[in-house]
Amino acid sequence: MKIKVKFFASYREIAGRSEAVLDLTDGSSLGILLEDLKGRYPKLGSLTDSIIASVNKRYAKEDLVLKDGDEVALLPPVSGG
Amino acid sequence: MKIKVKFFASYREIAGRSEAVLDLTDGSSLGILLEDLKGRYPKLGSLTDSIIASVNKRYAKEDLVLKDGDEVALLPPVSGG
Amino acid sequence: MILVTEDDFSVDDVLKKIRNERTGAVVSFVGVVREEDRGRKVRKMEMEAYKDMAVGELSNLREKAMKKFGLEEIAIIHRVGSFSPGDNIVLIAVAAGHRKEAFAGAEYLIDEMKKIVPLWKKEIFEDGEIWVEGGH
Amino acid sequence: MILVTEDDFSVDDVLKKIRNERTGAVVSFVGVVREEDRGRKVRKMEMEAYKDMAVGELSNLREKAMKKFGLEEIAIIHRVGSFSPGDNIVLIAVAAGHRKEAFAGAEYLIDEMKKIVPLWKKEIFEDGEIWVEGGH
Repeated sequence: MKIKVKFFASYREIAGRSEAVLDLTDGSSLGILLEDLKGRYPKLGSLTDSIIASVNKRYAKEDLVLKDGDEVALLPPVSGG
Repeated sequence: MKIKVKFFASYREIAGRSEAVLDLTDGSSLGILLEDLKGRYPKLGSLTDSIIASVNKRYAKEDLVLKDGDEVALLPPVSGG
Repeated sequence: MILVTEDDFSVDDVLKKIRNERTGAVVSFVGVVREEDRGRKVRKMEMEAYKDMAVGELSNLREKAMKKFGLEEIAIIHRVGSFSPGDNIVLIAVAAGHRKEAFAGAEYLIDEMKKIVPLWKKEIFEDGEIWVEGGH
Repeated sequence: MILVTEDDFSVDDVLKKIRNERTGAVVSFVGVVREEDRGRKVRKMEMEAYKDMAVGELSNLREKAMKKFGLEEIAIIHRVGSFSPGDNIVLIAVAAGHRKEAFAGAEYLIDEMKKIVPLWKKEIFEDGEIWVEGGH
């Protein structure tokens, strides 16, 4: 299945890109996707904090099972206002 | 000595006037002025609450001694904003 | 900036005046004539001031709040005259480095103003009128 | 009214839109780029958003605050793009029957926004830049 990934702010700079499309085994969870991304982008992997992410524009936990076409975003600690 | 008196809001309506000039014995206090006014304007006299007043645009206590030319104002409970 | 006036105000204009390079937060409060008060339909509202004293008391209050909350600038405009529901009555605008002080300062100013500044509100209903006593 | 936009805003225009006949108090908060932050001179500030999600989170927050404080209406405008000291970043405006709810609602909104809405601030100094982490 194809998952669209968006990188924001410091994560965008760390990954060196703002978007990617990943091909994952059906039934993979958000946690598995995050592990995969940490492997592809070693600087992401070296982050000690756990990465907050959204799936289809809602905050999601690592055990959420993804489905084809989902949009995942990696969200650094927010600082609006 | 001459004292200028200003009446505001409900006190203006009760006294039926917005200003008066009173001739008082030198050395009279604000309290004496207020008693005098309650005598002149019986409806003011029938008020059970003590009347808050200012002298020369500052809140003043009844024992303040007035001097010629002072401006006294009778101030109902405020309700701005 | 302290004003007791018959004229309406522009919040944008006032905010422009009170901001400076240290301002990170501007909090403003606008008080408006409500159509209904305590269950009665308001037709008109009249606001009376002991103008010179009100300006003096508001200036003192401004000084006090500037120090108490470490604010950058404060503007207070209180209108007087005859108003209809929906009209602006008062504007309090506070510029500060950070939001906590700006909020605390603005709320302090409106609370204190309602206790000590010689301004009086008369509400005129379909069937009578009252002088409001004590800010609410 | 929820907007995440590059454009600046007029507080007067927004206040006009959110007031109704039950409004007695309108509280607004404007966040501004400060010239200095934690002792360093700010040259530029960049604001990035996950726009669709930010609009969604702000809409949820609006609903929550409307109910929690019994408000009449709320507007939130958050700007994105590149800014200089003195520029507006965010406007939160709350219309309510009375002032206590309006103040509480506005402060709640800005506090919550800084915790959960996907917006990121980068400060650019003379000698470097940082992504700010956590609202302050």
